[in-house]
Amino acid sequence: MIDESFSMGSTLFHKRDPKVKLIGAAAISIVLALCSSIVVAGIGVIVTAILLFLSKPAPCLLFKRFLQVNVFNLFIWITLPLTYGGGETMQFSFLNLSLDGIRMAALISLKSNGILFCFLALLATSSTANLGHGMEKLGVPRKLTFLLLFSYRQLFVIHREYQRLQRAAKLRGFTPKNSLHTYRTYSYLFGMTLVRSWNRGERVHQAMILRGFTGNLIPLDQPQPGKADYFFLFTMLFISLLLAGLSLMPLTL
Amino acid sequence: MNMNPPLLELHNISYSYPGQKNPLLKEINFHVHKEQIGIIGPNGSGKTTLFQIIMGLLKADDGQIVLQGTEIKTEKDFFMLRRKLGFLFQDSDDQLFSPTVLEDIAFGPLNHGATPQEARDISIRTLEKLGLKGFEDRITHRLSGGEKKLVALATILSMEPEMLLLDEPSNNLDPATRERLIKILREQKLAHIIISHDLDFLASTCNQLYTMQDGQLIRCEEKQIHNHEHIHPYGNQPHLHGI
Amino acid sequence: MNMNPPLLELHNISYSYPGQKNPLLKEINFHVHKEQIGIIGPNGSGKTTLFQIIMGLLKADDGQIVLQGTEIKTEKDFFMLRRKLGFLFQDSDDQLFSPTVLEDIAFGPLNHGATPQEARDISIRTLEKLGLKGFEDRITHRLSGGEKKLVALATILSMEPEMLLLDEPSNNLDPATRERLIKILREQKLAHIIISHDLDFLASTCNQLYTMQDGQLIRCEEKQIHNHEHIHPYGNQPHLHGI
Amino acid sequence: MHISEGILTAPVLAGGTVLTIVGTAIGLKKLDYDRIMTVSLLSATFFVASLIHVPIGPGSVHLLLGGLLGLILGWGAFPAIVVALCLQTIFFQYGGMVVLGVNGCIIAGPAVLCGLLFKSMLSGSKKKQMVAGFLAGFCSIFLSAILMACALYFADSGFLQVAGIVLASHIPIMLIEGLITMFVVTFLLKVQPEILSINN
Ligand SMILES: Nc1ncnc2c1ncn2[C@@H]1O[C@H](COP(=O)(O)OP(=O)(O)OP(=O)(O)O)[C@@H](O)[C@H]1O
Ligand SMILES: Nc1ncnc2c1ncn2[C@@H]1O[C@H](COP(=O)(O)OP(=O)(O)OP(=O)(O)O)[C@@H](O)[C@H]1O
Ligand SMILES: [Mg+2]
Ligand SMILES: [Mg+2]
Repeated sequence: MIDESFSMGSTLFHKRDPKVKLIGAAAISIVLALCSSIVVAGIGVIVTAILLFLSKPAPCLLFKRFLQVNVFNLFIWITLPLTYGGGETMQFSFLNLSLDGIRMAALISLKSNGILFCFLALLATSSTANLGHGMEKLGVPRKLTFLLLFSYRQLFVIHREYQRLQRAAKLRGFTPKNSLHTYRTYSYLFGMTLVRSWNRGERVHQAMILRGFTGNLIPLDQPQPGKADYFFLFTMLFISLLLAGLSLMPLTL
Repeated sequence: MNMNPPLLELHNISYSYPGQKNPLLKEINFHVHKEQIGIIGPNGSGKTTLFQIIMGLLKADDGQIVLQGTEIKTEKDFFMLRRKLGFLFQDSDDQLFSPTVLEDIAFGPLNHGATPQEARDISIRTLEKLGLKGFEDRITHRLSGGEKKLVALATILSMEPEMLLLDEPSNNLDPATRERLIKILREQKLAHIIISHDLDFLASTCNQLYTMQDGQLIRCEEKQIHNHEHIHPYGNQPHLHGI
Repeated sequence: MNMNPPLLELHNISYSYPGQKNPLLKEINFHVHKEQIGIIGPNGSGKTTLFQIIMGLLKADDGQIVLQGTEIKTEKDFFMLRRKLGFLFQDSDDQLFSPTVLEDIAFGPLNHGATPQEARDISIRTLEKLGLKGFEDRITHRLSGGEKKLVALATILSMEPEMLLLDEPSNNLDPATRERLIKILREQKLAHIIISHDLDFLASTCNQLYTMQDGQLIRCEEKQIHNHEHIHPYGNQPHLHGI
Repeated sequence: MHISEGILTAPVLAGGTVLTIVGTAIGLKKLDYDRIMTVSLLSATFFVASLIHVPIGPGSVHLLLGGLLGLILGWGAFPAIVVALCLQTIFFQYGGMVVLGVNGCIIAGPAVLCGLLFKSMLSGSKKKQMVAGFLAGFCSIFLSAILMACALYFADSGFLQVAGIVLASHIPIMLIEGLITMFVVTFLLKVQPEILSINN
């Protein structure tokens, strides 16, 4: 369920420094998120799809992520043409479709897919551990990045504990329905998970104290970006500037 | 189908975890009528995995599970099977999730259609049977390790199973609770399969022994008595023998 | 104070958890020079509690802890003590909290004033010593149970302790990792105290044995060899003896 | 509950980001290092909640339990939730980097508010405790849904009806979250009240 399979690989994307990738991903996704032209968003999707292709993702996983985002887009396509307020409309048999709504739905679909591709190519190719350290180097407060890294570490332990409790309920004939009993059972399962993670928190804190922790988290040095990383950064920034430039042009769509 | 089919049969059960090269379980064949069976075997040999397959928590790559002459295939079949076979986990903390003992024990009967009053009665009766009278309103999370194990057993017995699968039940029990558990299992007279590293425990609770080795379950023909030497690092203290 | 005080002395340590009637630990006296000590005792007898008191995670109701002739009282004293005594938890998931192995091992040295470069060097050296070369960038939660235990040991050894306190280190280890751990502990030649139910493990790693019983730590005078009979329910299969 | 990337406009994105930065900063300030492990574990637990699907009508929804986190952590819930959202973005590409700010204040804002509002009721009678639990769960989703609808509407007034749909579709979720938070709170009060910093 929780996996990081995209991060295992050895393409040039996997080898890049996480800091460089974070900046690149931020730049490209901000430009894409803010652009209001279908043409620019379309070009953005093509460019990010190329990046994604170069990072060689596993096809079936890729498809799963793609589906997740586009189920939401489907909702947009169903609602916006019917509900979008104002502007011209188009009669389609008995339906009154808003042209602006259709345009908006198309724009959102392109943007969200472009950003997904960029994320998969740039961020999902690093492990969470590396991204956390990258963020810290980029000025995110240390307390926050440690929070991120520690909870990342514990996530799996807690999820496993929850699954074991859930299994116990299943063995005793628990079948989820729409009933108070069901909601109470989920609450108990989650409540017990919470109690166990609380107590584990105490034990792990003791482990930190035993290793001399006195309230000051000292990070290890992280590897410095190399020439290839700077070149990569330059390329990503160039792409985002190009897209930004295009979206400033007076385009009709 | 004959008049008196075995309680549980396994036919050619094979299993490997995703990514494993060699199968962990290789065409296991096995049946239980009303025996009390013990399984020993090295760590990681797949004993727990076998239990999980029987209970339908993992799906065998190959083979059939037959309960009282009926093949168990669908999730609905397993729902019935889980009522008839009670599985005691190695770690009781994974098995107890309700705030109070009574709620935890009543959980199974309620899911199988008992009314709240019936469930309460069954639970109290089960507690009494295990010598845990008065435990109803104790907070499960705060029980001692041995008490947790007995309550976990109660949550299973309250479903009135026809067979028990016990995964290392004597682990981490103090000697008194261990003796109590042996007594309970003997009185219960249910068919059971016990995984344990504790041979003495198995000898007192089982009448058949299997070893799990190289993916196979091998019957040990008969009990043998033999002699050998020990180094006893604490010979001058009262002590229990592993065997 | 004499020329060569014991590494660790306990004087009249007593302890009870809040709300307990009888004290769990009753005036425990104990000292270690450079011995390798094993402690056995029933569940709930207070073995883990004793370790927590030594490490200053719990505060004894009464008594003194003396490290190399100096009484340990303040939190600052305990900070020093924690550097010299390494405590290996029963559950490695409680002990490994950093995302990668290297960070986890470097955590202790960094807190004790090593520069990032020094910490990195010590960590890599420690990993090599434990035969875990190349594990630096592994993600801790993806390690197997045995690997986690060895890495947890590495996080402690990287602090260059003078004594180890190990709480049931051989629990849930597969036989290969267990052997490896025995070998490591023997090579280490550090003073250590090991809590275990696994007598065979204690026999191979310790030269003194204590039992914890009724709140007391009792020395078992010497190793004894004696003979007795067994029921061997699986005598026809290759088998290991508990002892 | 989150808004996907690509829908909102610059002012809304910027506004949300600023609010989230402020909220996180306050939360971090109030969080000392001794509690960082506990908060990390709760943040991870909150993430795990989002993997739990509870049946409702013919379908299912995943839990959020922001109100509960608010009750337990107060302001500390803000960074905890932001971290959990961050992990969701990294693992599942839900939401995204640019909308993280907006999503953060949509979920964490109401969670902290409800936590602070209803906390005092927890030391009351049993009935009061249950009501506090229900309200914390119910109101945090209610406020989150309203914030979400507002964000959509401010981004583009053409989204008015979509915002309405979003709001309406959250009504059953509010009820479920209310019930579950209520049950979890009674569970915690019985089993380990110090988690809610209540000593009995
Ligand atoms: N979810 C899993 N995914 C992959 N491998 C697993 C999984 N669970 C267990 N294994 C592996 O399968 C093997 C058998 O595990 P199992 O728990 O069945 O052994 P066991 O005989 O019960 O051992 P023990 O005596 O230690 O309880 C082990 O090597 C274990 O590492
Ligand atoms: N935080 C606590 N509050 C109250 N009682 C506790 C607490 N921790 C442990 N105990 C109780 O103190 C007793 C001793 O516990 P301890 O963990 O020291 O035993 P142990 O000898 O290590 O046992 P085991 O072999 O099972 O690990 C047990 O009865 C336990 O229930
Ligand atoms: Mg097992
Ligand atoms: Mg212990």
